[in-house]
Amino acid sequence: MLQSVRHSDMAASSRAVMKSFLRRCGQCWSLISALPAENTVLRLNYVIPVRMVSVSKSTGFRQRNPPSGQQKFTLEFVKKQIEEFNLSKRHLANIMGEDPENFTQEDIDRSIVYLFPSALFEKKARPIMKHPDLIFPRQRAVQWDPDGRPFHYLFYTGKQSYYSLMHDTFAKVLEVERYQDRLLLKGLFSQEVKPISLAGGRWLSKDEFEEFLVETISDQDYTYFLQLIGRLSSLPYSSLEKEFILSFHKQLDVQASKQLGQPLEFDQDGVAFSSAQGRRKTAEATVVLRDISSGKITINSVDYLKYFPSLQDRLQLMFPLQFVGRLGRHALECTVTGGGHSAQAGALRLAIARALLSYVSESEKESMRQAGLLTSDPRLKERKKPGQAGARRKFTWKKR
Amino acid sequence: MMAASTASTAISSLCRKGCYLRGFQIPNDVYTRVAYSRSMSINNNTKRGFPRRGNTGSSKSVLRESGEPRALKMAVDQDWTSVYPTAAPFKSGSVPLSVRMGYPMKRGVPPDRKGNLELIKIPNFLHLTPAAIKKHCEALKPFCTEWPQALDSDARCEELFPIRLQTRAFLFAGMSQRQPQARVVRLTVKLSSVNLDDHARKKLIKLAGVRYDKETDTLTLNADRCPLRKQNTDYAMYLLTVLYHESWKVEVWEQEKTRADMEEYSWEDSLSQRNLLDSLRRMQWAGPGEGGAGGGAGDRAELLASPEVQAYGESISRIKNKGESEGTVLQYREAVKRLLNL
Amino acid sequence: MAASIGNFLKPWRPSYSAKFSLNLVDYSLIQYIRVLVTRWARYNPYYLEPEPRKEVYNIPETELTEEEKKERELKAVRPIKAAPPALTSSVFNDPMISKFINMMMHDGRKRLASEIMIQTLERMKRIQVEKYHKAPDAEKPEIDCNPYAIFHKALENCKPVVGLRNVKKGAKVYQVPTALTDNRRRFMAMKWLITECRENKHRRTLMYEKLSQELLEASANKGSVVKKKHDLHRMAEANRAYAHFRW
Amino acid sequence: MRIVWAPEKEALATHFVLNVIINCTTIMALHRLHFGLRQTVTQTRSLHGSGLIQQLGSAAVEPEPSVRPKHAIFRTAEGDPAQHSEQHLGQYYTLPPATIRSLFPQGLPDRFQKQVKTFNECSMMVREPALEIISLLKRADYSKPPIHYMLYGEKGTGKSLSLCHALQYCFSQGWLILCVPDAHLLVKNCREILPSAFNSSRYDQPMLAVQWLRNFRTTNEHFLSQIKTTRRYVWTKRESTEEGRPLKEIVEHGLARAKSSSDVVGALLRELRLQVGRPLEGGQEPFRLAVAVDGVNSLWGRTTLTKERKIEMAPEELTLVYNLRKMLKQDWSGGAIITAVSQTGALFKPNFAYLPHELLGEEGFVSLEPFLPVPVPVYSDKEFESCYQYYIDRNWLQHEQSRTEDGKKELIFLSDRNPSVLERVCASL
Repeated sequence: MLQSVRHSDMAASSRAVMKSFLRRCGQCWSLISALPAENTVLRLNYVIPVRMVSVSKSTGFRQRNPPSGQQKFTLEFVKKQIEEFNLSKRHLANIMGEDPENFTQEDIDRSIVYLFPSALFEKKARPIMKHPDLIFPRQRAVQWDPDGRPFHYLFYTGKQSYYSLMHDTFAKVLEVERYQDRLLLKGLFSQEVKPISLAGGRWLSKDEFEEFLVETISDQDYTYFLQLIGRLSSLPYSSLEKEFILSFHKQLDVQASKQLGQPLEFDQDGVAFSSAQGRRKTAEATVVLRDISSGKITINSVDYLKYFPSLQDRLQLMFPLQFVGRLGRHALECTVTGGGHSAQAGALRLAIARALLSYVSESEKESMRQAGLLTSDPRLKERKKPGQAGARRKFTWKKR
Repeated sequence: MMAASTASTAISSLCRKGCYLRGFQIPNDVYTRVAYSRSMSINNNTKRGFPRRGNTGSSKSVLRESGEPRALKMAVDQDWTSVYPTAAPFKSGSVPLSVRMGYPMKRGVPPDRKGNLELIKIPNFLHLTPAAIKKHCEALKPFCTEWPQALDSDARCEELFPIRLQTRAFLFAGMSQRQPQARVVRLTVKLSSVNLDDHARKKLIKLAGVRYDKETDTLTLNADRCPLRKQNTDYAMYLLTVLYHESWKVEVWEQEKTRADMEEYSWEDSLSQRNLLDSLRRMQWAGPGEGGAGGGAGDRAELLASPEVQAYGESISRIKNKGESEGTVLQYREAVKRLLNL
Repeated sequence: MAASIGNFLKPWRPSYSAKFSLNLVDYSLIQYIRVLVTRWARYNPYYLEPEPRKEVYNIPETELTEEEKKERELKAVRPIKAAPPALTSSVFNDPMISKFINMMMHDGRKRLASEIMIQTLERMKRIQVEKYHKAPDAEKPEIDCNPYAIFHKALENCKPVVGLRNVKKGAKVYQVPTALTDNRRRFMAMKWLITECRENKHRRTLMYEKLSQELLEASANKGSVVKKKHDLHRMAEANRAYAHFRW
Repeated sequence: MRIVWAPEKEALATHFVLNVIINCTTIMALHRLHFGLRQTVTQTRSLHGSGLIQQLGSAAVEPEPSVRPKHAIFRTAEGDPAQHSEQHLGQYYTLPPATIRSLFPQGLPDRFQKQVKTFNECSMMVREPALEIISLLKRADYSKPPIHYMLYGEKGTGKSLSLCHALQYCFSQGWLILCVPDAHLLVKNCREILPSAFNSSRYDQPMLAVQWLRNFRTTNEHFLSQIKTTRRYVWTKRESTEEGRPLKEIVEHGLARAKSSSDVVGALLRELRLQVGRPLEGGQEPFRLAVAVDGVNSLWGRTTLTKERKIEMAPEELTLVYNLRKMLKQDWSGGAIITAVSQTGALFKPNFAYLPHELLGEEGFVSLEPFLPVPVPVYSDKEFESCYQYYIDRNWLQHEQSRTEDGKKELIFLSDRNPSVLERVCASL
């Protein structure tokens, strides 16, 4: 009855490849990104009581002006596309003079970039060659029988999968509550039982949720769903429905593991150094951090005391070094361009913090991140708007 | 309706000449179809002729079915270089790749290669695959000569060919193959490799101005005035020649050169030297038993010859010529210390 | 297009659906976040505030309360905002002082404002240290020379306990005494200090001179700002009868 | 009026008179506030520089010496600069108030002056440049022309204070002190400029000259009566000074007649130049002369003063500058010239210029040659430590954290061991 478009053979190709390429054709990305890193099997436990895939329209005929919105493709058509893809993969390998048996998706991407160099800014608009499964979106099958009667009782709500999901969720809420009541009656209810911990994760975003339902829903509907699932998960015995809840919840990556410093380098004197860049507003900074205890700090080959007469800027410069307790242990050679004095100090701060990563331990890296030293400040001057005196300021009001 | 269709042939021919008829109200579909069919009949003398009239509203296509694309018949191990032997635009029929291009609208699919203009617009390297390059190289090999024995190192190359011309070639994924920057020619030459005497060298540096880099001793001439690279190259060489000959000339006004016009500060006969000698004499005169007289020419030479004074002069000219820095001032300090016996 | 995790870590690009693509562990936040979206917000709601103090990270896990543990866990997975330029881990960093500087600032001229603050502190210290050195030994311990202590004490002395709020009841506006939040109390004290120095100032006195004088007086529980506070208290006392209009 | 020692370091454009008024109001405000300080205040209002110092001095005498811990490593009891040697390096010594009163009647550098007032004592650090000059002065041969020592260093490294230290040595040796505390003031913001009566191509600055003469008289009281004039000076048609009169007379004349005060300065300098190193009348020993000019670079270059029709004045057109330049020529013997070049207060000089040649310019450099440049560096580690201890001892570092190791490290970073920056950073802690 239910079909998933996901093919297990896709799992064979490496996850990294898929990620990079899924970014391009974003339709399916959410589904795959939901997968935890260790297994590539689809994790959504809940299945929607709706038929998927294969549509009545023929694709052999092409309309002059295809209707905006989603195109429909038959199963046969997709199958044919897959065949064609497999063939053209061998062709491509032949063209590039490589072994067709071990020609991976990575090789394909590389070859396509080589053969069809496109300078388009929008990466999604550049030439691609992918497995059709990754290109053609998951879609919904016919929802009614030959007599024209719908399969599902919620068909006429217009959002059958959404409402059936809401029904199910609420049923689960009731079930858990009933279970709790039973325990209470028996006196077995224990206060120690905690609802499942959802810290460090997030619910499916609206787009992902729609992708999952294969329906478009309103913002309001999405909010209702979040409220309902939140209610379910906040019940003490919510662990009864752990699988169900977690299928709508995504664990975020631990940010700490992402802070990687460059490995230390050594110059001809055997002095360790590391270098890094940083930017803030329009200022760009480069820093070379040397491991010399009696080192000078120069910015654009000027002493930092001269370059930053303002105390606040010097404090900014000091921040990362002081934070990891390495004041006076390094020589810094900085170059910075653009921006004002404060932005330059900010850019330098970021660059120094990044360069310091090579010297500090993992836990220090994490505390540096939590101190906001490793985040590039994305704030910019707000643009002036037409019809206004400034970004927010309006012209003086004059009656006439 | 009928009137319109009878008049349509005449109108269509008019329209194709670019005339614009305002008075006539013609149903759009009729007009387009007529114009279309006419062009067909001109292009290929087929027996089909005009499509039946009055068959409005039918969706029957008049498009000729194109044949089977060539790509379908291609073998997987074919010789690709014979399919795309030279640079040619992308042809969907002869490229057996299921490549797609275009922005996927609203959860859509990027358009495939058939009739995809975007793929034709961008440049392609179908003719320059690694295999093809290898083949070209093989073919060219018999025609190559040996590398000259004398040019075994970079230094040797530089010595024998001191003039270096730099140009840039652009690979550009745009509508036009032309790149205005491609015509620019940069000529660099080390002044030490040009045959110049001291005067000529100084003059050439003055003439060249910012084009001469003191640090690397190179003269850089940028030529970008002419529309073609060849012309620019010629102009750069011409400039170098003119500069060379001009700097060898000695004009009359060059005799009027004064101290202030000097390229370099020289301590000899400068105000500073006179000051120093004055104060040294005063010192000697004041000092006990070092001979009171002084002021004679011999005395001057003697003073100047002493190593302290020499060092002092050197340190002064270092400050003036190399620019003042912590180091040069400290050297000056040492020189003064020695001079004054401190 | 579906949002990826990567998108949540990128700078915030407000869009129609973006305000709903939130990671809401606490779903009651939704209402709040809907109004939070401004046109130029650069951080999405995932970002947490940075914590520059070094010693916070050195506290061992065992000494933390339940909430702090939770916060620590949350911080490990959430992205963190970049520390603003006025924030450092310096041991001399004083949030109250920087707040005061920001309140004193006009037209974004922060350097000027912080210079005034520095001069104020310096002047207070000069006056006190001079007094200290001139005083006989017995009196010395009583003189407080620390300008920061003086500042904090002065601020504490200037904070009102109760405030007044206008309540409209039957076409009449009553001034109803209400309890104030800490934030509000701090705000009023700072505002009073600043306006007092700005407005009731001799033409040729500089801001820092007046401010240091005012702070020194306030720290001794004297001066016009403290008087202002007492006035407010008296008003509240007088309007005690209206206290029930609070609700 | 008084010459404030480089008030320009605080506010470049502060008008002279306005400056005094502000001082006055500040003092009034203070007066209202602290009754305990009333005594000081009432006397400071006299606005004579010497008065201010006097008061400070008298205040400083009272309490201190007994309290001071003897073992303090950052202090030395050795008050005589002649006895200072390597072992005193980085230590603070205390100047007696009487010396300050007579040696620096015009006041010390502004921030230092404030510090003296706050700490209720005048302590200076013994530093390398001053020590070097002192040791050279000790060894010098005074029968030869004077040696020119020029202090140079980056902003705020303590050139002026090193100059003061060296000057104090000369003073303690009984030299005649000819000190120009801030030469920059001569070439800018001068209120009264008159064409000279003596030479029509020059211009007089009567106010500055009177001011300088008064200070000079305070410093060299006893010399003035000993030295006699060598020729007759005619000031105006009616007034003149005969040959063989004590110098005091012409100084008094300059103070009384502001108009001819600039010429008096010229005459005074001439007399000193001629008589230095020669035995005085009455068989006394020849006196030694110390010429000290802070901000010597402003004697060359450009000025902001204008002649009629807004033509810029050259420095040599000013009588005072003209005479001072003569003094800096090494054509006399029996003394020393100690100068400092400084960017602070200088006109039309790039912000970070500090080396002699770039500050003096070509012309100035050539006319001062040969001089001995004496670099004034930032604090060394030892000096920093000593300064830090001194501040703590004087209760100057009040922030709890500033006394910790972390706080010290931060202070080192923020100030980069630059004395002036360190003082400013510490001021608010």
